[in-house]
Amino acid sequence: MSFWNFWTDPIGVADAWLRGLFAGWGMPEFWVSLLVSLIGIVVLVVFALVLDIMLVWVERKVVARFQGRLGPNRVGPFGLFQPFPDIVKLIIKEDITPAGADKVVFNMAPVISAMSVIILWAIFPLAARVYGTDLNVGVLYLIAAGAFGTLSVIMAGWSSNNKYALLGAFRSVATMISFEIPLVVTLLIPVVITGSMSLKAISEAQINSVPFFLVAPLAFLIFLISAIAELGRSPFDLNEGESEIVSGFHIEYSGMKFGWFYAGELLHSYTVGGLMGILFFGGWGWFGLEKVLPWLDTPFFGAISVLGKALIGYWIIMWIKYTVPRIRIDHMLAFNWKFLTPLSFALLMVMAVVHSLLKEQALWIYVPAMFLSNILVGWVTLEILRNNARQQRDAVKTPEPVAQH
Amino acid sequence: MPDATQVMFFLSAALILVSAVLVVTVRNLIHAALWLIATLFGVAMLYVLLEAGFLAVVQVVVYIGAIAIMFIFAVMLTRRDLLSQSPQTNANWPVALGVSALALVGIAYIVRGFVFSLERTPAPLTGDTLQMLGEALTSPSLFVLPFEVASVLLLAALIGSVYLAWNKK
Amino acid sequence: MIPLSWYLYLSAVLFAIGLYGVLARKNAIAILLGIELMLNAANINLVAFWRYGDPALMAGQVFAIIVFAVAAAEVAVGLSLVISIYRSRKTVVADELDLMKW
Amino acid sequence: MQNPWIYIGLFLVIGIVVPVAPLIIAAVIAPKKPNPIKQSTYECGMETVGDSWVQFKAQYYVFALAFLIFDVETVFLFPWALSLNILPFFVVVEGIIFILILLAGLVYLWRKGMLEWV
Repeated sequence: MSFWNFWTDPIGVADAWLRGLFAGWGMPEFWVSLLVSLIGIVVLVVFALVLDIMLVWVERKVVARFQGRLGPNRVGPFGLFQPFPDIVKLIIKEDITPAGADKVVFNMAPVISAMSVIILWAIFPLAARVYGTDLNVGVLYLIAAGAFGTLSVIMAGWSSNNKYALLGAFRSVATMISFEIPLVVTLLIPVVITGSMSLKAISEAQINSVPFFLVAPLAFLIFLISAIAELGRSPFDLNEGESEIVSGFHIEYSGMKFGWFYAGELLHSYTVGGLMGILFFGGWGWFGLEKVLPWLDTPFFGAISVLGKALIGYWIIMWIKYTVPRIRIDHMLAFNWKFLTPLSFALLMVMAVVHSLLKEQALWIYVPAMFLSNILVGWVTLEILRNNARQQRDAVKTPEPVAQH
Repeated sequence: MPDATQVMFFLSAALILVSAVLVVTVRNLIHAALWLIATLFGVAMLYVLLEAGFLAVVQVVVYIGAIAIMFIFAVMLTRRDLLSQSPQTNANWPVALGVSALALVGIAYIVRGFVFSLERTPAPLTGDTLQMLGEALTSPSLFVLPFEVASVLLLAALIGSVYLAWNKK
Repeated sequence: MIPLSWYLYLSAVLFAIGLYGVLARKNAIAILLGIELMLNAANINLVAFWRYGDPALMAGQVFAIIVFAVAAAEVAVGLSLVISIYRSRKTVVADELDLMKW
Repeated sequence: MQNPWIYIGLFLVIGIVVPVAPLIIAAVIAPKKPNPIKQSTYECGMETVGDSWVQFKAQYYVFALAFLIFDVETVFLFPWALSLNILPFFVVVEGIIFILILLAGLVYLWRKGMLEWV
């Protein structure tokens, strides 16, 4: 029966086995639990990084398809092993530190950038009993990790002693901090609905009722837009702006240090896709299918569900990136402060009111009411925008005929 | 032999004190701001030791994610004299050293003379402190007034500071 | 087990360092950095007293959050003042800002 | 692990060690042949003129200020959001008053044209 135990609770079985093993060696209790968690963390981080390596291939292959090219197709089947020579190249490449750079800060920036993404996986729930840890302030922890990302950008830009790098860093930070406000407010909405900040509790609440994209579709849309801006991906890739500032804050980086910025961005996009799955698409659930097919309700298939949702989210982010052109910085900041921020606060207020009025009601009243309140807020917003556009059109008078006299 | 929490306390205390001293002594102001971030992170570690996880995360979000970034922005906007090679302390820094040493001795004297026992063990936490915090902030018999007043304070700070920083032309 | 007095002494030292920064630094932004250290010292005390007093009373944590708001307001207004002065006088050295001496 | 914060602490340490390891390997095996041309600041092939510390628009700072204030506001809103499920309806009204007071600030900035990218 040991195999069946492993199938239903892999982490628990591995944990018990390792604990028994180390205790058999005569280790004290404290060191055993420390060592076991350390092994768990290393496995989790290595898993995330292997995923990251595969993401390089996915990204290159998908962008090639979007642009009508073949993409990597020489190394291995479908070019699947292409990332490995890439990594070897990055490691054996000469690392150039520009003259006048602040060396310590310059070298710390890529490490902090990678760290800010890797630590997100500490609270990433893959299944009911497969997760790093269940933090009761999980949602805020995500924002705190993002704070380190902002910090790394400004450190890289300042220490490079390069005008383009500094300009790119300023644009990047302006984007990241501006769009953090609607991001945080939409993160508040699942917290309002579940009354908990733990990602595991939020996933469980969705599995027991309905996925939150049915309860708060508008919140999901705002989250998607501001998360893309937070990632600095197109159409919000002002920090890169190849034609003006070449590649932004990491322009002076080469070799593996550049590699960490690149890998960090890919893993961050994928992780944000996963967070969309966890916060709005029911975490490790299969949209109620697991109630019909009980074998889907096992940790292995739960992890497949989360990672698959993450991949779909990642694909949507890539789709937007390779389709939409870049937005000018004044438009982008105006879009955030004059549209997204007021809209997200209005949505939060409406949803808080509807939620507290209807939280005792049955699911079939609660969910449609919440959904309709979202649609209502969206419709009012669209009406206001349409009115505004009409006024602007009327303000521009019809030009007088030139050949009047 | 110190136990694990004591070791953590010493580590974070060392981080806080060393980086705080560097904040007030290094010449390069960007470095001072980065050392401030190290200090703030150490304080967040202390909050974790005090079982105030919410405050630890908020410390990182507000101080490292916002306030430290503001300092770096401000240093970059007021460039030039910040990186001058001249000493960054004013003429009467020995007086300042004396005054702060005096303040330290005074506070330490007061702490020593506390009437209640300082060596008691903290009571174990019961219930969900996060939810208790939410209730305390919103219940009319407790702190709902400070909660709303904080909003007014932030409003005043927003309008005042943007008015000051805005380039009027 | 960590005695309460350790936290209080630590925060006293941090407060003294911050005070030194405020009094001895030339640059107005560096003075604000010192004030941040002092506010953090106060916050350590508040949270420590919450933990070692009655944890059912959330006053300590609520005050700590209010201190976060005060610190943010202080930084926002303080740095804006520095920038606005820099714009008109091209300096941020506190000693040279002697407009209001008399 | 009983205390999740021990786990988070370990994760932070691993999160630093893992990115550092390839950098150390690279530093050992990568060639090092620096010369002044190679190390000069990149500027599309031009010689750099003047300081890299260019003057920035103060507008960046205005947006950072607005961010700072709203960031602190959301910190207050998280405990409020957690208590909605267990407390009566007037708590929602308190939170809405809190949000509206701060949105008034945003409206003020908008009206005065301080959110424009001049």
